[in-house]
This record gives sequence, C-alpha cells and structure tokens, in this order.
Amino acid sequence: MKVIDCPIIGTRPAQEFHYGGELRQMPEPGQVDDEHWADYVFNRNGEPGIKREWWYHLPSGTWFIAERDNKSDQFIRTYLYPCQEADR
Amino acid sequence: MNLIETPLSPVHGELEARGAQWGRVGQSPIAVHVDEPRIERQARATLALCDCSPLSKLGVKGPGTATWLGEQGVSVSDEAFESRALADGGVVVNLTGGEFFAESGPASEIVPKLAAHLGRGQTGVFGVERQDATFLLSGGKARQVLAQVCGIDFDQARPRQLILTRTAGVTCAVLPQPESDVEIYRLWVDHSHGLYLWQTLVQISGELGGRVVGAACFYPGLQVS
Amino acid sequence: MPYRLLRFALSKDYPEPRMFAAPEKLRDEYDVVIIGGGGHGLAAAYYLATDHGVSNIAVLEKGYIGSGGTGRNTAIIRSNYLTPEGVRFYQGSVDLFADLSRQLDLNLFYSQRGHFTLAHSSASLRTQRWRAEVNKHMGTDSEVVGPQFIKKTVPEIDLSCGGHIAPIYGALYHPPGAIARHDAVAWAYARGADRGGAEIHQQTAVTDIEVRDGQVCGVHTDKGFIKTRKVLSAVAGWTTHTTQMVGLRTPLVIHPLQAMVTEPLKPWLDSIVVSASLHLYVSQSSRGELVAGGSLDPAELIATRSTLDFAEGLSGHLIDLFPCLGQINVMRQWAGLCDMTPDFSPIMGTTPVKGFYLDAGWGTWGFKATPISGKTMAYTVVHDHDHEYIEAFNLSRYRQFRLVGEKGAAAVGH
Amino acid sequence: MSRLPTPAGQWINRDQPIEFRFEGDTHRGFAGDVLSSALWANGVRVLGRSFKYHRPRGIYSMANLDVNAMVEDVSGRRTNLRGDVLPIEPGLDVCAVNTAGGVKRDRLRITERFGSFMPVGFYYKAFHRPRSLFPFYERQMRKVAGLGSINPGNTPQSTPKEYAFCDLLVVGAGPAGMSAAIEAAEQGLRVLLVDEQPHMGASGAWQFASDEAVQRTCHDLARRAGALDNLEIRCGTQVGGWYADHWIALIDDQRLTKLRTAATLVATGCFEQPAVFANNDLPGVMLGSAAQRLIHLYGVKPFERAVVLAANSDGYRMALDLDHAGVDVAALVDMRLAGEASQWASRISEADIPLYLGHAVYEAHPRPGKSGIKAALIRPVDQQGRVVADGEQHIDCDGIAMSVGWMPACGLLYQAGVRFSYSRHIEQLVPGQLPAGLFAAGRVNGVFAFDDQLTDGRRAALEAAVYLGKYDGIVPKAPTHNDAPPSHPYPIVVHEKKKAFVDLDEDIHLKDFVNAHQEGYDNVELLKRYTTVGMGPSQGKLSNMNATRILARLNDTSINETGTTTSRPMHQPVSINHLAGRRFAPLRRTPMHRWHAGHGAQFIHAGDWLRPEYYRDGSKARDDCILDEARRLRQGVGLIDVGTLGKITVSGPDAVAFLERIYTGRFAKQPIGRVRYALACDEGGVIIEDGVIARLAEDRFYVTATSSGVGAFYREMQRWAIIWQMDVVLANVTGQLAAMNIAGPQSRHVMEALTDIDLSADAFAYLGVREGMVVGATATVLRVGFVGELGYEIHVPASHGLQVWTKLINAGQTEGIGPFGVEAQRLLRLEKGHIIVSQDTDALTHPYEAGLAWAIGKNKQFFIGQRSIGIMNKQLQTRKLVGIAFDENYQGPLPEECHLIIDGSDIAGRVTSIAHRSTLGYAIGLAFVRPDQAEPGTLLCVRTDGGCMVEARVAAIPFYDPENQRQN
Repeated sequence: MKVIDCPIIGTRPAQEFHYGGELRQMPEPGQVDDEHWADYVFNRNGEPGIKREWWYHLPSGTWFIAERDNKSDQFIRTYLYPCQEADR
Repeated sequence: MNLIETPLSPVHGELEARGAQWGRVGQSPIAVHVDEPRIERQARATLALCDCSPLSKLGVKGPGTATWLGEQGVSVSDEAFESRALADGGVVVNLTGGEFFAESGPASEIVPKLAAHLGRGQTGVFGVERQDATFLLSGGKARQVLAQVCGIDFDQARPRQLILTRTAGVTCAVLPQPESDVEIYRLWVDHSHGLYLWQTLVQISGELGGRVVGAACFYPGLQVS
Repeated sequence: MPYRLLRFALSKDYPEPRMFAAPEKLRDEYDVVIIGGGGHGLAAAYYLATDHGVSNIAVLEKGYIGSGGTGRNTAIIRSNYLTPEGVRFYQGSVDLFADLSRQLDLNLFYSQRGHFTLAHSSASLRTQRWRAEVNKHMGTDSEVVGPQFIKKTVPEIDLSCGGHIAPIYGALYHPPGAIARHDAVAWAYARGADRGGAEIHQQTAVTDIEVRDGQVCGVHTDKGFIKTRKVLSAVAGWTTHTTQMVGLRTPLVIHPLQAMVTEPLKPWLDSIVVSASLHLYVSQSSRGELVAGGSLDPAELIATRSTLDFAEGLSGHLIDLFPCLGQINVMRQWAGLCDMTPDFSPIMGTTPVKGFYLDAGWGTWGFKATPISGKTMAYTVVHDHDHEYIEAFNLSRYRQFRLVGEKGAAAVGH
Repeated sequence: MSRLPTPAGQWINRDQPIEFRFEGDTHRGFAGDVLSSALWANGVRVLGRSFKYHRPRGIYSMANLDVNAMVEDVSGRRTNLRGDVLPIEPGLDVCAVNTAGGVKRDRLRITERFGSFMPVGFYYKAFHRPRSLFPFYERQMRKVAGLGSINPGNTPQSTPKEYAFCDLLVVGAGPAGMSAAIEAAEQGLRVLLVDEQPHMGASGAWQFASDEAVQRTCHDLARRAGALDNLEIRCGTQVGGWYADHWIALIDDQRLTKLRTAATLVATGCFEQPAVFANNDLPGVMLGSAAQRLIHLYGVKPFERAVVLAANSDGYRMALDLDHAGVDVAALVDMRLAGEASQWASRISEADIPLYLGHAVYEAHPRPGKSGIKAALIRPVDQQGRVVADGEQHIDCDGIAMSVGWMPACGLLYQAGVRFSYSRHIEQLVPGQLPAGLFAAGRVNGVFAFDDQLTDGRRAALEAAVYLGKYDGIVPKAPTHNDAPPSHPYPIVVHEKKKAFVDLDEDIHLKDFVNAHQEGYDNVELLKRYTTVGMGPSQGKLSNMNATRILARLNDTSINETGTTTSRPMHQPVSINHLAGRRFAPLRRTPMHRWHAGHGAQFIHAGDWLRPEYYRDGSKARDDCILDEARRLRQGVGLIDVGTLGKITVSGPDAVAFLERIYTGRFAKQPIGRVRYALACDEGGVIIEDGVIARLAEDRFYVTATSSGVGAFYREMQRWAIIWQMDVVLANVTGQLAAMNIAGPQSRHVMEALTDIDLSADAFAYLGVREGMVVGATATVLRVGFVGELGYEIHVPASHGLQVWTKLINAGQTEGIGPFGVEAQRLLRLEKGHIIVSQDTDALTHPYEAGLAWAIGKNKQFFIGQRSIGIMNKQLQTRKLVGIAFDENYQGPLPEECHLIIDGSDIAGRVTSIAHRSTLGYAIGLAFVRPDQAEPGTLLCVRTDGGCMVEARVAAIPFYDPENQRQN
C-alpha cells in the first residue's frame, strides 16, 4: 500500500485517506452561460499528467492538496489549501 | 445501586458479565477489579486490557481555545498532537486547528469545571461533545496486539504524542503512555464503536494470553464502593 | 469428437493459415482509421467491412490486439441494466454474442451460466427489483428471487455471509448472464476484419490527430502520417489521450479495476455471482479457475499496478460468501483501466469535432458491449450520425443535463 | 527406504521416521522430508499426471514448481498441494489431483491417443457448431479441466494478519542474501532476512554442498546472522508480492504479514531451466538442481544410472555430486562444442565419467506405460547448434539430469517495475535500472561464482545503507562474470515426431509454438494467451524463458526485440485464508442497544449501524407488530431510537452564511430556538441529503443528517468551509450523542415529569428547539414531526442514552408507551408524505421532481446546485413524485417498491415507497409519474409480480392529518 504525506499528520498508509477528486475552480455562477457551467459540473481533466487533487485524512478529518502524477501514482508534494508552500 | 440510572460505558454490560467490582468516577460506575488484584498486577506487566470509558471528557474547538484553556489554568502544548498531564491525573491533547481534547483522571475535577465554564460568552471557543470510549492496553505483549489491528510503527512513535489512526478498521486515537515499568497504550474510540473494538481487542489479547483487568491497575486510588 | 478435429490428425502440415495479416507498412490514406485494436475497435472494423462494405480501414494498436480492457476484464456478459436505453443496447449485444461463435467461426466459449446480483439490504433489493421490472418491460429475462432459490442454485453460498455483514435478502437473477473467452473475441473479430480487407497494425502508436477547421484530416503515428477524414477512438482507458489530441473535453476519469484468479479447480460454480455490498463478482472459467473482481480503485490512476489491500479485501469477501474457499490458492492478480463517466453509461457517437467518433466511457462494462458497440459505431461512422441505439449516449448529454442514470443501479446503496 | 549416508540429507531427521499415505499406499519418510523426496526414496516414480494428456510425471524441480506432482488430502481439507514442498507429517493421507482412478492407471491417459486431434487452441476451432451442442461439450471440457476439487464442507480458518516494519528487507537467504543481511545489520539497519525454504543457505546448501570451504563459509554466515540482534531471520516465509512504496506481503504457514520496509534487497537467485527434447517430461528426467536437492537436502539417491545433460559448469559439478552419491553416471553430455574450460572438466575425467562434447539428448526412451525412462538417445550437435542423426547413440539409464541454464527469479523485481534485458555475455536476462530503494544481488543480478555472490551481497547492502543515510564510505563494484555463460542460448532439440515439452503445467510442446506462430501469434503476449504457456500454477517460471527463446528464433529476432512477459503477484500461490485473515467487520451500536436486544428487537444493518427494525411481540406476525407499533403511537405514545441520525454542530461568525450556501433553504432570518427542514444538493442539482437545522444561538446551529449519508456529507461541508475560507467551526458528533424520539398525543404528558424545559404548547411550539435537562442529562430537544404527531426528539450525551431511554419507558407505562422500530417509522412518515432521500429519490432526482420546490429559498444569491437546478428547471419536466392510494376494499396483490407504472406500452413511472397496510386502513405509497398524470385522482396502472396490473389513484399528500393539527 502506498504511503501519503499529510501536511498535518505526516506519512500514513493510503488506507487512512479518502480521494477527493481534482481541484477545480468554480466559475462565478452568475457570470457563465449554461454550457460553461455544465462544463464545470461534469467535465474533468482526465488526461495524463500531474494533477492537483483533494485528499482527506480520515482519522483526523484533514483536507489537503496533493500534486500527483496520475500515470506513475507518485505524490510530488502536499500542502494545505490554498497556500502552495515550496517542496518539502 | 441501580446502574441503569447513571451514565454508562459502552462496554458496561461486558464487564458486568465478567462480575466486575464497581467503583465510581463522578456519577458513573467504573470497573475497579475484574479479577484478583495479584493476577491483575501480573497481567498489567504481560498483557492487560482495561476499560476507563467513564473518565469524563471534553472537546473544545475554535480559534480562541488555546487562550481560553490557559485562562482556565490548563497548560497545553502548542505542538501538534502533543499531550500534557492534567492536575487531576488526566490528560489534554492538542488536536491542531484550534481543537483540544481533555480527559480527567478518576478524581474528575478539571473537565467538569471546564465544561461548566463553557459557553459563558467567550468568543471563538465552542464545546464539542466527547463521549469516546477509553481503553488501556498494557504489558510487554501490548505491541503484539496492536500489530494485528493497527498499521503504525510504534518503534518510531513518540511517547505521549497522540496518533490518530485506524485500529481494526475504525478510527481510533492511540496515545503511548510508557511508564517506568511497562508499556501502556491509551485508546480512544467513538462511543458507537466502543463495544466492537472492545470485543475485538478482548479476543486478540485473549489469544495472546492477556486478561481484562480493572481500572485500579492503572489508578490505584480507585476504591470499590 | 467433432470431425473438424480430424483434419488436424490427417493433414501432414498444420492446416491453419494466419488468422490476421501483419501488413508491412501503412498506406498513405484510409477511409477510416480506428485507434485501438481491442474488441471494440476490431468489431467496428469487422462491421464496417461486412455491414457497410468499407474495407479501406486501418486499425492502429500500440501494443498487440486485445492487450487493453479486452484481455483484462472478467468476461461477464449480461443485459440486466437499469435504464431502458441501457437495457436495449446491452440486449442487442447479448443477441449478437449468442451467435458470434458461428458467425465468426471461432469458438468463443460463450457460456450462459445465469447471473445473480445479490442484495444485502431492502434498499439494494429495491434497486434489483427496479432493474428486473425495466428488464422485463424491455423483453430481457430477469427476475427478483429469494434466498432459497439462490441457495438451491448455488448450494455452497452462505446466505448469512458469516455474520460479517448483512445477510442476503434476495437477488436479481438474470438467466442469460454468460461468460466468454475474452481474448478469442478480439482474435475472431480481427480475423473477420482482416478477411474483410481491414489492415491491423500492431505496435503502431498514435502520436497526434490532425484537425483543420473542426474536421479531422489525418493521424500521426510513430510509423508516419496517414490521411483520413474519419477517426474512431476506441481506446477506453486511454481515451483521455485521444480526446486531448483533438481538444475535446469530457467527463472521463480513469480508474484501475483489479481482478484475481485462483488455481484451476474441478467445476463447482456454474453461476456468475455478484454482490454490490461486498464489492465482489466471481465466476469459474472453463479452465477451472475462479475469476473474481472487485470495485474500482478509489483514486484516478492511468496505470495497471496491483495492490495487496485489494487481494485481501476480495479474499475476505470471497469466504464471507463461500466459506469452503479458504484453502484455495490465489494464483495471480492484475488490473485494467476503466474510463468512468458520471452516470455510468458510455459516451458514444459523433462529437463536436467533425470526423472524430468516440467509443468510450466503458468503465467496467466494456467487454459485454463489444459486438453492439462495433455494430452501432460502424453505422455511426458511415452515416455520420448516431445509430438509434446510442443516441442517448452522445457526449452532448452532459451539456444538456440529460444523463443516462445507470448510476442509479450502482449508487443507490443506502 | 534407502537413504544416502550423511552429510547428505541435511534437512531430514533420521531419528524421526514418519508414516504417511499416498494414493492409498503407506510409505515411510523422515521428519524434514517433503512428499516428493519421501516417495522418491521409496522408489515411487509416478507422482502425478499431466494437465492435458495425463502423462505420468515425477520430480522435476524440487523448487516449489512441481505442478505435476500436485496432491490433495483424502479428507478434502486441502487441495492443490505441491509434493515438492509439502512436508510429510504423521497421518498425512493424500492422492494425486486430476486423475481418473489414480496415478498408476489414470483412465484419462487415453486422451494422449487423441493428441494429434488436439493441437494448440484446438478448442477454438470446434464444438461451436451446432450451437446447441456446445453446452454439452463445455460440460465435458470443464470436467477434464481443473486440478484439485473443492470440498463444500470446508470452513475458513481465521489466520490473524500482522503489520511489521524494518529498514531493509533481504529476500533470499542464499550466499548473497546472507552476506547482504549481515553487512546491512552491521551498518546499523533494522534488517529482516526471509527465505521460503525451511532453512537458510539456499543454493549454498545444495549447489556447492560437496565444496567444504563453501560449506564452512555458509555455516559461518548463518552463525553470524543469528548473532546480530538487529537482524531478524524468518525462514519458511515467502514474499507473495512487492507493492508500491515497499509494501510487502510475507507469507508463512501461520499468517500474512504486511511489511513496510524502507528498502528492499532482492537476492532471490535463479530457477534452473529445463532442456527441451522428446519425452523430457517423463519421470526420471529432472533438473540437475532437483537431483542435487534430493541428495544433499533429503539424502535421496535420484537415480541408479544417469545421463547428465549439461551446458555449463554447474552441470559438471552436479555430475560429480551424482557420482559421489553412488549414481553410475553413464555419460556427461555437453551441448557446447567447446565444452568446459574450468577445473571441473579435469575432475570429470578423473572420475572416469564418459564425456560427450557437442552432443545433446535427442530423446528419452520411456519404460512401459511411460512410468519412467530406460535410455537416453543422444545425437551430435552441428555448428549451427542443430542435432544431426548420424553418430546417434543409445545409453541405458533410469535418469536424465539437466543443467543447461538459469532464469533469474525476477518476479519481485518485475513487480517493482524493473525491466530486464538479455545479456549475450551470460546468455540470460539481467535486471536493468532499479527504482529508488530497490537493490539486487547474487545470481538474480547475474553474479554466479560463489565468492562473487558474497561480494555482490555486501555491495548491494552498502548501497542500501547509503540510500538510507546510514553509510557514506566506499561501495565496491558489482563483480563481473568471467567464466563461460551459465546458460545455453538455445537448449531446445527438435524431434520429428515425439512431443518435446516446453510447459509442463499446461502440457504445451514445441510443435504447439510453431503452429501458434504460423497462425499469427508472433508476439510474446499473444503467444502466451493463445498457447496458455506460463498460465499454469507455476506461472511460467520453468517455461517462459524457453518460450521466449523459441519465439525469438521463429521470428528470427533477438530476445531483447522479442521481449519478455512480465510477472504479477502472487509470486507463489497464496491461500484465500491467508489473504483474508481475521476479518474486521466494524459495527456501530447505539447506547440503547442492550435494551432493544432485551426487548425482542429484530435488528437490521443500516450502513455500519445495527437498528431495531421492529420489536417482536410474542407470536405476532412481523407486519402486525409493525402496524401495532404505529397505531400505539398514533393513539397514545411511542419511543424510537434515532441515535443513528447524523449530528453536526455548525458554529462561528460565518455559520449562517455557510449553511445558506450548503443548503437550498434560507436560514438567515431563522430565529434562535427554531428548527427548519434542510435540503442539500450536489453541484449537478441532484438531491443528496436532508435533515433539520436547529438554531441554538446567533452563531450556533445543530444540524441533523441521514444515518448513511452524514460521513460523506460532513466531509464535503469541511471542504467547502475551506474553499470558501469561512470562519465556521464544524464538528461531527454523530456517535457522541444518543437520540430518541418520543411521539404521540401523550408524549408531552410523559415528558413533563422528566425535564426542566417548559413544554407548554406556546412556550415550546412545533418546530422549536430547547436546551435543558432531561432526567439528569444535558439535552437538546427538538419539536419535529417526521411521524406526524406531537413529539420530542431528545439528544443527550451517549453515556446517558440508556438511562434517559429507560426512564422515558418507565414514565410512559401508564400511557401504554412502547418502542417502535424503523419499519413503523417508515410507515408513519409515509402517511405524512415525507420522502426518504435515496429511496424516494435516485441518483438523478432534483428538488422540483421530488416536489420539494418549497424547500428552495427564493432569490438566494447562491447555494450548491442552484445553477444546475435552474438549468434543469428550464427543461420540460419528465417526472414528478406524487402520493398514490389504493382502494380500501381492494383485496388483490399489491405492488412492491420499484414496481413500474405502465401507460399503454410505456414505462410511465415507478413506485418508490409503499405500505401495504397503514393506520389509515388502506394501502398508500409514493411514486414517480409523468407530470401529466400527477393530478390527484388520476388513475394509474402498476404492474406487479407476474405482470398483474393493479390500479392506484394519485392522492394528495400528506395522507394523514393534512392540516397538520396533530403536531401542535
């Protein structure tokens, strides 16, 4: 099992974490047309590459952001939303 | 006394079935002995499991908590998950994010006092109901039990630093509290999971030759009432 | 002993020719380029040739044929879906499968076993009844059955699940549920497509797709550029690569799906048994191996690695259901890629990019759709409009908030 | 039972004889024997039958790869046990798997007669026409396929799993592994050394057994390893698989241990590879390493008169071992034209062993019934490596020992993502770039000489120490192989007629490859799938290498161009018991669970929770019990445990703003002390949650959510709070609080005596909330009406739950209070027309469809799902949730939930909830219908079981107490 480095709790087995999907910027609902809204609701950036994702440490209830390569499954770095601290 | 009319540990029935001798923590009955003290003392050194759920607990959360606790005369660590001893033999842990968790000792002085002061106009301090079950696992074989339920490397764990993890598939907080003579681990688990985790630990420690002991093993002051 | 085997004994030299040619090089231009030499792509090529007389086709496969989902799934075929659109589509697939061995003259070991979807709660049983009712309405053979019927058909099952989780309340029983030899499906379609004139280029990877003024005009491969005005993307777990090449945004996210297989055993399990609550499906192959799968890996990942916790969890659930399996050995585990959609229905047909046709969103239900997707996509590519069976599955449904709620069958768990 | 004198037979204890049974015959062996060694010692040569042709098979590898010597307990307890690793024990009573009538006279041996009818993939070419006959053929094929059989009576045994941790795992306790582990431990690492054999030493114990210097070194290594207390040694432990981040499955006969190591050092050695020639599968033909294992580990003489087929110095050493063990070595046949340059050549001539350079075994002559061999037919090899007929010789023997090459035991390295390339220098695969934290040493790394293996082990250990920051000194270079290649580039001899086997698991012979290739299966993966080479229980450990060599030659390409198949876990098969281990099935119970159990509660699983479905009342039928519970409440008072409700506190300056963004409704103007219904959607506008929100203070809210939904919903709340950067304090207190609902006309009366809260109608009206004391517990009391009666939902600290519950029950006795379960509650809420999210809604339902438009706050600036709901609301609505009622005199069958509403030939809707009996005296339900059918009074056709149509009418909801009088 992989280990994931939670910025608060430290390194733990993946079993303790919940995957929260990619980090997405909600458009201003009043400002966008239906098509762009639908794009936000349904479409994803599923192509290979390094993704910014939400991860949640279940026992401590901590949400954080992980930059992960979705082809190699390597976690590049993790940090609390919204700040992007430098590589640790 | 009619036990049914008092606050109860989630595993009260299990200890009743073992013919426990009862004492009190606050209003609550606590199993002081479930076996001969001599046998319990031996078990404590080899492998013992003990229910201390009746110890009173309190959670506080919010930006103002650290300051407020200070004002109440409770000194807390500002390091994440570090625990400090309470004057009444209890413990208080920094859960980070302005959240703290306190459990009184059997004297049960500090937590009730804090609870009473809560909600008195202070800003940024909110109480969080804490009714967790408290189990103590002690002895040379305690680690063997943990090795079957918990994927944490306790070689690397720091004494008195809380580990929020999963044991036997449920969220659980484990606090290593080594004493001069023996390894002790304090487990906190959600009240609704209390019976499940207890029965699981009883089975595993049983297979390893462990026993269920009364709280007097760890709080000698406790008397049968 | 069928007489067809005699020729093997009688002829001095081995009488079998190549099943499919290995063309030396790519032509400059094709009428249709199919990306992906899995079951879907090869079936599409076959039906383009046989149903529509289109033979100037290239199937481009970066590995070897059937190396993706086709060779990694657990080979279950069924049509007991939840939505009328879904049921009609998959029923069409089952009908084609039933006669496929004869039509393609290769024994695909299409074997009707009967398919149970176990319910461990009244909520789950409700969903099974919903499926059964829609199935029956669409002429598909499904029925909700009680625990006793299950026990009678699969005597080794433990209805109480060892007391570890909720007992079995009942099941959706789908008699036509079948399994087949998945690799052979790809090979048979490959042979058929080859005989119809299609070229199958293995070890040929697509590096880019040329689009001008919203119209596909060519494909770049590691073996050179080819002109074409019609490209069919049938690459399931790799779809997000091709859609990126043409600048198409979709809801697709890729998750691994794992499976494992035991050592061969004498036949004991005829039925296919699925339990949503236990995240488990299991059947016994004609070779005697138990083939078992679980639920999707939770996190997006475009890699086919195996995990131990999968093998542990699935094994636990296997003995919850079949206590007699404890001593049986797991031989191998593996993983495939699933391109998941939000509504658990495929994305098929035309796209905003003219000449780019999508056969994707196959999640965990791709193999069973192989024949029908090939047939309907072939039609769609030729006529440049969606076959009626797949209209509901067009990519545009998301823009229009008109999802096809197969997820209901999966998601309504509580 | 004849055995060789010591030191042969290191592993057996000659003072401990053991009796066991095989195929009904009783035999004797020694403690430490495996089944195969004991049987061989007793002169038993046929240990099993092959998979397809049912040819007799004997010992082949003695390396946990003898799939053809597979047995099962006569008792049916265990099956698919491999004879070459199955320890004999008193009472062991086994039979070979997959025979008809036993190994000796297996009736299925007839199948080989039809061998020529069954070339590779024959089953794809037949049996499918006519279609109707296939099921018959399949049944026959399934019967002959498969190995062991399932015993339906078997029960799982609980094998506890364990977690373990170390700095460096060393896999394989051979020369390289032992020296590596010692070096690493001396560098201060926490080291774990595992080996699947019961003893340390591995190849050191048998391959170099007759070299005393080597033996001294091995014993010395073992002693030093045992002396280091930061070095743990686990023999009889195999590595099932290598998983991401050095997560390792260790399997011993007791349990699965899940090891987290910081680094892994693979010293797994090699599998010796067979030569391919006619009848190379018969009993008596075996790998040289198997013969050496028999001699040195078990003290068993493999043959009386042997022919040794060699292509490396290992073969020469093995021939000498045989000679030394008293085997008459009739010939040493060396496939290499040049032969052996090393000292071993002279040792062979000193031993007067006839040497045939540039020869190969062309065929093994079977004894009658193929129960063994009686001679070897050898032929010269020409410059191209092909055998030529003239010069053929016939050598009598009862055994052929092959030592023609090796294949690295590369499974773990493959699993860790290592690619292998073919080295012409040693004519076999060598690992390429290793990922971080992974190290390889010894023969798996292409290092063969004994002393080189020791050096390579130390080298790898030091590299690991550097990687782990425990060493910064000099690291020696990996030794290079200076001798002749240990493997032959093509140990395969074509025979015109007879079968030369490549894969013994699957009975695949050379011709099968030629044929498959002719059919276009010219890619290593396609070839594997079509021929099934490597698909058997030994997963190709003895066949993949030769298969690759054959394919490369058929394609006329190099082995690197051909490529190899990868390897996946499990490295060796692992029992489902081991993987499952002790199953943890967490259950949540409310504090009142004991009371329920003591009062006839019938529990159901609700997510992780156990809840009373209803309370059994004597012999009364389930439905009667449920209806009585409901009636009791309508007429008097009832009590239900709702402790599984999700409970969340939302506090802080932004609490209101936060709730308004999360939920569809308005809460800004909600007065303190009031409760409001709360509905939540996802971003697509689909209903996902509902509950109530109670305002306890300006900045303090108490929120309830569905039992099964609260976990995920609370998580999303936390995430939005972060995204919106709001000043709120959230807490999920679901398990910390007990909750119960006392309802019915008499509920106020019962409560009054037990609380300090003023319960009078105007002081505490419907949809009010109060904090106070209830029987000595601090309580939050909500006036909500899910069941449609006057009622109080009481939330108290969990430890007080049982006490409060019992007091309420006692206090209500005079009013005839009784508990009611989930089923009664479902009925009562249905009478009131309240929906249950996920039952009356599905994965696509938006509020307008569910008739919950009223729950959407008008002209709100934002809430989750608002924008999407707006879009969907512009579209033509396709369905609407309505109440349906059945005529009270109707006696026929009633629909179940999810039966369909049919209009002509169309599906017009679906029943989502139904109560066949209600306190109203007739059946009621909720259903999705087409909007044009939604008018109360509309007649609907519901198709029930067996296609029978039932009429129902659309009815206004609530069915019960439309004016909501009774809740006040």
